[in-house]
Parts: sequence; C-alpha cells; structure tokens
Amino acid sequence: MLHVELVLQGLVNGSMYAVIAVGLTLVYGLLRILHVAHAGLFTLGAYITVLITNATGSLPLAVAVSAVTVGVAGMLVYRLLYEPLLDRPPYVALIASIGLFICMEEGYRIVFGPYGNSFDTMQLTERINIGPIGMAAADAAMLVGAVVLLTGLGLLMKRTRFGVAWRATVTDPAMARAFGIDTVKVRYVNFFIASALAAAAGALVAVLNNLVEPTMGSVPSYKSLAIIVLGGLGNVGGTLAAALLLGVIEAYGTIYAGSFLDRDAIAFVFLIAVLMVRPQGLFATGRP
Amino acid sequence: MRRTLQRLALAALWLTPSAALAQDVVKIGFHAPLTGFAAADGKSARQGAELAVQQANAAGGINGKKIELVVYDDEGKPENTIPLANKLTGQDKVAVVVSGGYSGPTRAAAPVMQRAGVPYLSAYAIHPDITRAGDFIFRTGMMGEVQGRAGAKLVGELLKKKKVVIVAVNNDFGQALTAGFKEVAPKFGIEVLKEHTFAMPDRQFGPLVAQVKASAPEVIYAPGYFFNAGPLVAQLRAAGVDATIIGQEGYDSQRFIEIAGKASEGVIVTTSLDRDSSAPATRSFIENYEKTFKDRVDMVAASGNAAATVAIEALRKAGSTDPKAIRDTIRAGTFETAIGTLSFNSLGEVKKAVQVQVVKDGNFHRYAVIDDLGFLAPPEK
Amino acid sequence: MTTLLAVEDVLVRFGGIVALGGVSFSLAKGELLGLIGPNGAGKTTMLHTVIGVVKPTEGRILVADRDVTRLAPDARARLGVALTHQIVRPFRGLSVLDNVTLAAGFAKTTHLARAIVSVSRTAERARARELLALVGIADYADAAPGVLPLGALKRLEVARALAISPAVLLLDEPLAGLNSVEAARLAATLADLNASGITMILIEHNLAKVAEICPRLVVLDNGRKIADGPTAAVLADPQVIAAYMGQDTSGREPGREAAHAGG
Amino acid sequence: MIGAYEITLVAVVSINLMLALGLNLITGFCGQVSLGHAAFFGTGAYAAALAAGGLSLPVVLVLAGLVACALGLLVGVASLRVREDFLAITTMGVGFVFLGFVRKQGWLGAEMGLTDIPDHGLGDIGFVGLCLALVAAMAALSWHIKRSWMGFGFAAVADDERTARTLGINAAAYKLAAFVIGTFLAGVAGAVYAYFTRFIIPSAFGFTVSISILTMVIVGGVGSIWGVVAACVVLTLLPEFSRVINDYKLLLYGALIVLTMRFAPGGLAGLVRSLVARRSTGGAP
Repeated sequence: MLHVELVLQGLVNGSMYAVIAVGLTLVYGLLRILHVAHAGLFTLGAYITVLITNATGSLPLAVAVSAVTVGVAGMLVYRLLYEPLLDRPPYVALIASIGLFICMEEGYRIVFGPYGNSFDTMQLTERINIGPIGMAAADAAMLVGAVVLLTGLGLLMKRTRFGVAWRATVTDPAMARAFGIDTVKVRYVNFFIASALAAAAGALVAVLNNLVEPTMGSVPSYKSLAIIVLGGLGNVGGTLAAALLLGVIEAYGTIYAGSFLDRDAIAFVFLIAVLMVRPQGLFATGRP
Repeated sequence: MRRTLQRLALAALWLTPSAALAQDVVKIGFHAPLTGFAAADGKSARQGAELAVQQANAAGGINGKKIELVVYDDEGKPENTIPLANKLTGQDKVAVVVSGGYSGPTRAAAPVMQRAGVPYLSAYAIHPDITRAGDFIFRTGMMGEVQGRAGAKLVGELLKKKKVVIVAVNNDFGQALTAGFKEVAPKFGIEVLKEHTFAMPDRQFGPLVAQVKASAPEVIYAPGYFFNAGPLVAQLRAAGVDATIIGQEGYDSQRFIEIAGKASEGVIVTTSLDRDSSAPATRSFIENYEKTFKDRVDMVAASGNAAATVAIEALRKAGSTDPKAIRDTIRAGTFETAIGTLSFNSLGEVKKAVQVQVVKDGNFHRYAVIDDLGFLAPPEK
Repeated sequence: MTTLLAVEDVLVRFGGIVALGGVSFSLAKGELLGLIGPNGAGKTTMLHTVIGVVKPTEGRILVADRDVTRLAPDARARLGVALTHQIVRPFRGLSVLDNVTLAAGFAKTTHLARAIVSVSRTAERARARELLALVGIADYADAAPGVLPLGALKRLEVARALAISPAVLLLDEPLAGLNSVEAARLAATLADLNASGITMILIEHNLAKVAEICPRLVVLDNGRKIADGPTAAVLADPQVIAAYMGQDTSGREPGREAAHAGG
Repeated sequence: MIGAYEITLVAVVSINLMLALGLNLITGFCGQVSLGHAAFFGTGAYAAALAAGGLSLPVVLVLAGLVACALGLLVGVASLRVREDFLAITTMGVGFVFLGFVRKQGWLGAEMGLTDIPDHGLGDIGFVGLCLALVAAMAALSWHIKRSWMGFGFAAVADDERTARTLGINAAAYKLAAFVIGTFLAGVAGAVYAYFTRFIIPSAFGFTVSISILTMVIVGGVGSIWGVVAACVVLTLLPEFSRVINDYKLLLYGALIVLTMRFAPGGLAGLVRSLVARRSTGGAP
C-alpha cells in the first residue's frame, strides 16, 4: 500500500520534472545551450496563470494566455540573448542565462512581492479514489497533464513537418538548410514550444501547491539540468524516462535515506553513479 | 562607432560609485534578508520595525530627536553580515541594532556588536549561540529549543495525545525545534513514531504524506515556514490524514491560511503573537500595521516590531545613547510590546509566555497560553 | 630491416558497424607506405587506431616490438608516433607559432613536475620557426589559425606533427586542399623527410601522387586489407581496381586510368 | 580612514578572490567547467573548523587545502569519465552531495553548524594582511603557471583535448593537476573563511556560491588573471556599494552579468582588449 503510493507520488513529481525538463532538452538538442532561465519562464507561467485566473475566474483561459505569453517571451530570450552568442563557447550562454534567471527572480519579487500568490479559490481540491488507492485531484491533473502534453509533443515531433524539420536541424543544420528547411524558424518555434511547456508546468505546479513564488524556479533550474544530462542531453525520450525515474528515486530516498542525505543529494548521488558507468547518460545523446 | 559606445557604456557601468548621507538623529541599525529565499520574512520584519520607528517619531521621537532606521540587506549570508555589522557600528554610528534576520547572519553579527559595544536585539533568530556572544546581545524572540519544549507541552498536556510523527524543515530552525520537542517529550509520555525532514524549497510532500499516513499518528509536529506548511497541510488533508497538526511561529502568517485553504482549519501553532490579545501594545500594532501596509500581520512583523520597540524604549528610558546605559536599561527593564510583556535573563534571553493559536474560520485565534516560565526558561549561560 | 610498426589483426567496431575487420600489416624503419582505398574504407580509422584515439575491439598495435594497444595517445606520441589530421585541428586559441612550439616542447610537457618549473620557450620557438619555414608557412607564424587558408592549415598540421620528432609519421591526406604547386612542394618535403629517416604512412586520394611518392601500398576496402605490396603490382591488382570501380567489376583494365580514379 | 568595516570587506573580497583564482585554474586555464567549487571551499572550511582547536594557523591553512584537494583529486578522477556539459553537471552534483551529506552529519554540527572556532590571534590588521598575502601568493602562482609549460599544456587541453594528447600531452594528468591545485586554493579559502566568521553552517557553501564564483571567472574573461581579479572585486563589492538601492541590487547584479555576456562575451578582459584594439586601429570600421 505504502509502496503503491510512493511510486505514484514519485511519478507525480517525476511528471512535473518531465514537463519542465523536456523543454530544456529541446533547447539543448538544438543549440547546445544549458538554458537555466527556462526555470524563470516556468515561474512566469505560474504567475500569469494565477493572476489571470483570479482576474477572470477561468483557469483554462489563464493557462492558454500563460502558454502563449511565455512562449513569446521564450522566443524573445532566444532572439535577444542567445542568438548573438551561438558561436561563442557554451559557458558564455550559460552564464548569460544564469544572469537572466537572477534578473527574472528579482523582477518577480519586486513586481509581485516576496510573499507569493495563491488562487482566490483553490483549484481541484477533490479527492479521486480508485479502489483502495486515492489521490488528490491536483496530483491526478499533474499526471494527466504531463501525459497529454508529452504525447502531444511526441505526435508533433513524429507526425508533422515541423517535427521532421526539427530533427533534421538537430542532426545536421547545414544539411537541413540544403534541403530547404528554414532552420532559423525552427529555432523560434522550438523556443516557443519549450517555453509554452514551461508555462504549462508552471500552471500545473501552481494548482498543485496553490502557491506561486518568485523563487519557485530555483529547484527546477538545477534539477532539470540533472535530468536532461541523465537522459542523455538532447534526447527527448531519455529525458522523460530520467524525469520519472528520478521522481520515484527521490520518493523512496526521502523516506528511506532521508536520515543521512537530503533529497537533492539523493538525486545527485544517483546522477553521478549513472554518469560514472555511462558517461553519456542513461540514453544515447540526440546528436553524434 | 555604436559598438564602441556600447562597450564604453558597459565599461562605465562597471565603475559606478556610491554615496551616503549623515544626519543628526538617533540611529537604529537594522538588517534582514531583503533579497533571496527569505525575502518574505525580511520584508515583514522590516515593515514591523519601520512601523515602530514611525510611531515613535510621530510621538515626538526620543527626547526630541528623530529616530532613523538604517536598513541593510544581509541576503541571509553570514560572511556578508560581518562587514555590514561593522558598517553599522563604525560608519553609521548607530545606537542600537535590531536583527530581522535568520540565525546565520545574526550569529555572524553578534560578536561584532559585542566587540563594538553596541546593544543588539535579535527579533526571531533561534540559534542558541547568538546571545552567548556577550552581554550586549539580547533576543526578543523564542529560542528554538524553548519553542520545541512548548510544542511538546501542548501535545502532551493540553491535547493529551501520545503518538507523534515529526516532519521538520531541514535547517537550523527545524533541527532546534525538533531537539527541544524530543528533549521533553518523554516527560509527557509522548512517543515519537517517526522523524522526517524536508528541504526549505520543497512544496510537494507526496512521499512524506504517504509515509505519515502509514504511521497513523495522533499528532503531526511539523516545524517549517508558511510556504512549506501551506502545501504540506493541504496535501496531508487531501490524502485523508486527519491527525492534529502542530505548527510553530513559521506558520504564523495569513499566507499559510490562504495557501492551505480549508485544510488549515484546526491547525494549532506555537507563536509569539496573540491575535485575540486585549493588551494595548498588541492591539495598536495589529491595527496600525494593517492600516499602514494594507496587509495582514504575521509573527515576523510582530517580532521585528517588538525588537524595535524594545530598542526605542531602552533609548528613551536610558535618556542617552551611551551603549552601556542602554544595555543596562534593557537588562533591567520590562517592555510592553506587540508580542507581550518582555524581560530578559542574565544571558539576554527573553522571558515571556508562548502563545498557542488555532486556525478557525480563516483566522488565527487564541487557543491557549503557555506561561509556565519555569518550564520555558531559556538557559542562563 | 627492423620492423618499426606492426598492426596485427586489428578489428574496430563502432556500435554495430565494423570499421576495420581484422587488418594486419607491418612497416620497416624508414619506409614510406601509402594507405589507399575508396571512401569509407577505414583508412582514417586505421591511423586513429595506430595513434590510439580509437581503441581496437580486437588485435594489437606494436611500435618497435612494444605492445602499445593499451597505451593512451599521449604515451604513443612520446614513443614517436605523430598524426596529422585530415580535417585540420589547430589549437584555435594559440598562434600558429605557439601551435608548433607546444609540440616542440614535448620533453617539457611530458612530466608535470618539469612543466611547472619550465618557463623558457626560446629553444622550442626557434625549432618551431624552422619547421614552419620547412613547410613554407613561416610568414603566418604570429597569426591566429582562424585567419589561415586551408592549405596553410594543412601544412601547419605537418609542422606540428614533425615538432614531436616522430619516428613514425601518420599523414591523413596532407596534400588535399593544396594547389598543385603547394602540393608538389609539400610532397617533395615529405620525401626528403622520409629520406632523412622518418618512417611514414600516407593517406592520399590522388593515386598518381601516391604512385609517385610511395614505393609500397596497402589497400583497404570496407575495412579489410585487399592488397599489400610494391606500388606497381598493387595498382595492377584486379581486386584493387574492382574496389575503386565500385560495383562495376567488369572493368579489369589495369594501369593508369584506374590510378586516376581516386582524383 | 581604515575601519573595521573596510578591513572585513577586504577579507570578504579576498576569500572570493582565492576561490575565483582557484576556479580560474580549473575552468579558465584548463577549460574544465565546474559548477561545484563551493564543495571544496566548504571542505576546507569544515576541515579548518575541526582542526583549528588543536593546530596552529599555518598548519590549519595547509591542512584545509590538502583535505580539499584530496576531494578535488577524487572529483578530478571522476571528471576524466565525463566531458564538457556532462562534467559541468557532475561537478554541480558533487556540490549538492557535499551539502546534503554535511547537513545530516551530527559530528559536523548538521544544520546548526560548527561553532567556537578559535581566534586567529593576528588582530584585524594582521588577519587582513594574511588575506592579502595569500591572494598575492595565489595570483603569483597563477601567473607563474600561466607562463610555464604547464600553463601551455593547460591551454592546449582546454582548446582541443584530443589533439593535445596526440602531441604527447597527458591530458588526464593535466586535468587532475588543475583540479588538485585549484581545489587546494579553495580549501585554503575555506580555512580563511572559518577563521573569519568563526562559525560555519552548511548553507554558506551552497550552489549559489559555486555559481557566483564561476560567474566571476567567466565575466572576468576566461583565463585572464587580472580580468578575473577585477570581476571578482567589482561583483563582490557591487551589492555593498548599491545598498542605497537595496531592493534593486540583485537585479543590477544580474543585469550586469547579462549585459557583459551579451555585449562582451570575452568578459572584462575581452572588453578591454577590444577597446584597446579599436583605439590602436583608429576607431570603428
């Protein structure tokens, strides 16, 4: 019974990681940038969701507005910050991204205040019972939301022209251009999708915790880096598996290893152990 | 050319200087985490202290002199607080300093204050070492262990429950409260079934909740802050755990009730602020705070206010800015503050009752007062 | 004649692909061996296995009768194995001169303790200038590699490899990308160096050039050695011609046309 | 006038300089991006806090350095397995594991930290003199290494590890050397920190410390000693000088980093180089 719940809760956490980290891996796969500020976009998505829901009373509307706004914000980040730095060593973009993330966190604190915000009326407070196993509706929403979003992303990547263009650009940008693929457009769309996913993750977390705060991106900012590395940098499927696996490991670790290591340390012990055995992550990298 | 200008502008930005002003006033130094992970508490503490200063100035200041609160951001970092403390004592020449910060920065500043001979009041930091720095150092808030003991007394004596699971935030606050609770738990026949910790940034407690549920305790003793406690309490209740939840002063914010919603009903906390108090100092603080800042009071604001009030009152009673006179005034005096009547023991630890509040109809209300000062007595050295 | 380099049954697998399927050959001191074969035959992989950046799945590499299969590239370099890259890899953060100077200081960089106490670069700089002059790019000495034309970078590769005073020099298409005058000059330089005692393996697509410089050839096709012997005999080998003609095995015409097929 | 404020400020800057110079050896000279420098800083601090009671100050400084570089050697060996971004994230993991371990160790004071670290006995001026002497020694060491053949080898490994190896440079040994020397400096910095604050808590050695040190190195201009020193001094003092705008100072800090990376990706050193080059070639194109 306990184990069923631990696995379930691990998957809930893992699917939150997955939705954030998949966006990050999309960016990494295409541009090899460790996009720390992704976590800042996640926070922005959460704030917009709460503020618009409180103003209009409609959560779905708020999520839609949030996804579009944050998607555009992500494209702006690419255009204004990363594009000019693409031919620089990768740490330049990394530090720029960290600087931007600091600015975003501080901006949210100054604009929205340090106390955090909540929904005026709590969302999804019901409890769902399936046989002896019960879970909060918000947890279920997290799971279902992640499945829907990631399936959608999977279909987009496999079945659409954008997906083909994206994969071609990842594999060999010069070759993709030679085949008439607009690789610049691919990058913009890529940032839009990745950032919209971050916004969706932010919305789901806002519902889950009934709390959005300026610093809510700090844990995802580094945890999701660990996940995309674990999944084999740039590998979308690997990221998904790594996120879920880490969620479950953390769930067990918190209970059974909590007396000598904290949750982050448990996650990173696992990460380091994996990398010592498989230096390329659990799954092969998306690029050669 | 534009490129060059851009670069020159950037170079200039690297050389930005600064300026400072001085006035003929009585200065009270203040530091708190205004940025970073603890910025919420920093803001509350600052507003509480500012309110005390505003009210004192409106009432004519201290012996005709206006009070100026010199506010610095300690960012929650001990090493940054050392220069800052030296600046307050050396450059700003403050008469008294109030810490609205956590234990790390306050521990770092205390020896500096002691050496400079400037009275220092810690509003709500819990680490025992703070007051051990010397005779100029005081604490107006509860030591962590003391509050932990109060928690055990609440569980064992007032609620008459035995089976407890502890779920504590993984920092000095959580560790100190847990230690205090466990120290006296046997005296009340309390059995600690399991002990868990979570990290300060954690907001999702699914695995812990599942484990707590499996342990089936009567009481959950859960030291943490409102931003942990809100989601934790909501998730416990959502999972069908109906054990009594005991929180502490970290919960004491309206934000806790907003986050946890209906789940917060019935949660009992040990804290410093009594919302239903009829004491004029408390009533006046609550009303003025909510009027001035258009926000609800919390424990941190009340503590910041109380520490600043002690500082101002001591300055007034001492009738001078001689630090020794101020120190002796604090040591000997009794002070009416937002968190009750305060006096200090030989170590500079506060002697005061612990307020027990319960969440009812979306507000904190008085549940009990633990005023067995013998039981609560902080160490004398 | 003493054997300087021996490759024994070397098998290299990348994932599921067999890049080299059990290749053996040996090289006597002072030899100049041409390593040829169609695109994808495994020539570059062969050289990378000899220098050690690729580890063979099976087989052995011996340098002067010493088994070096388990040695890292730097250890092999210290035994006198040097490589020039087909796709140039200059240190882009160092000047052209420093690229060669660094290599010339291999005696100082070998031991960390010696490296940290050694500061003077005078002797190595002088040696580097000689080598740059030898390959004909002395004018570029103080430039950053980024501004050099490909031909000059190719020659920088050779100068840098020579700087470690190699016993065996592995040349991966050093002449590609050079115009005919440059190529002829560099080819002549290489022949002189060989005459001075440096053993060499040369990968080259232009079979006419190969025939001109190399007395002996090894031919790889699909990761297997299909011929090994004196140049004229190898180029006349029907199997070699077939390999170069691809699927079309009907053209059994030996001689010069086939020799030009590599372009 | 030099008061306690200035003296303690110099100490804070010095500690950061020691950390930045150490990381500059690893990341700047040898090209191994590390996001876990605070772990070695913390190791040195804890070692010093435990040893300071019984040993003299010079011994404690060296011991702290040695303990930190023992961990550095371990991480360095691990770093040989992973490259580039994988390495960066592995070192980040080392930082978190260090912190998560220390937080739960009763003998290290867990969350309450270690306290009662004895006075260094040098007096304020003496202590700041020690700090400056250590910084000067570390800067001189960096300068020497950069000029030496070891620095030459570092540059090659940073530039193209594989090619460096084909030229006889034992890249693994060089990387280990960079880790060992760099983490030794971090350990010494940790000891100085312990003597400075006289108590230590785990959160002083967290991820944000690693990040801010790396930021100093990159913003200063990778590998440039004076650039890293300048960036370290300015970035450490910036919040101090911008106390007037308390509420916006971290925003300013972040903005300065973003703008520097965006318009001068070579960092301060690159910025100055390009301004000088522009001047000598007579203005803009």
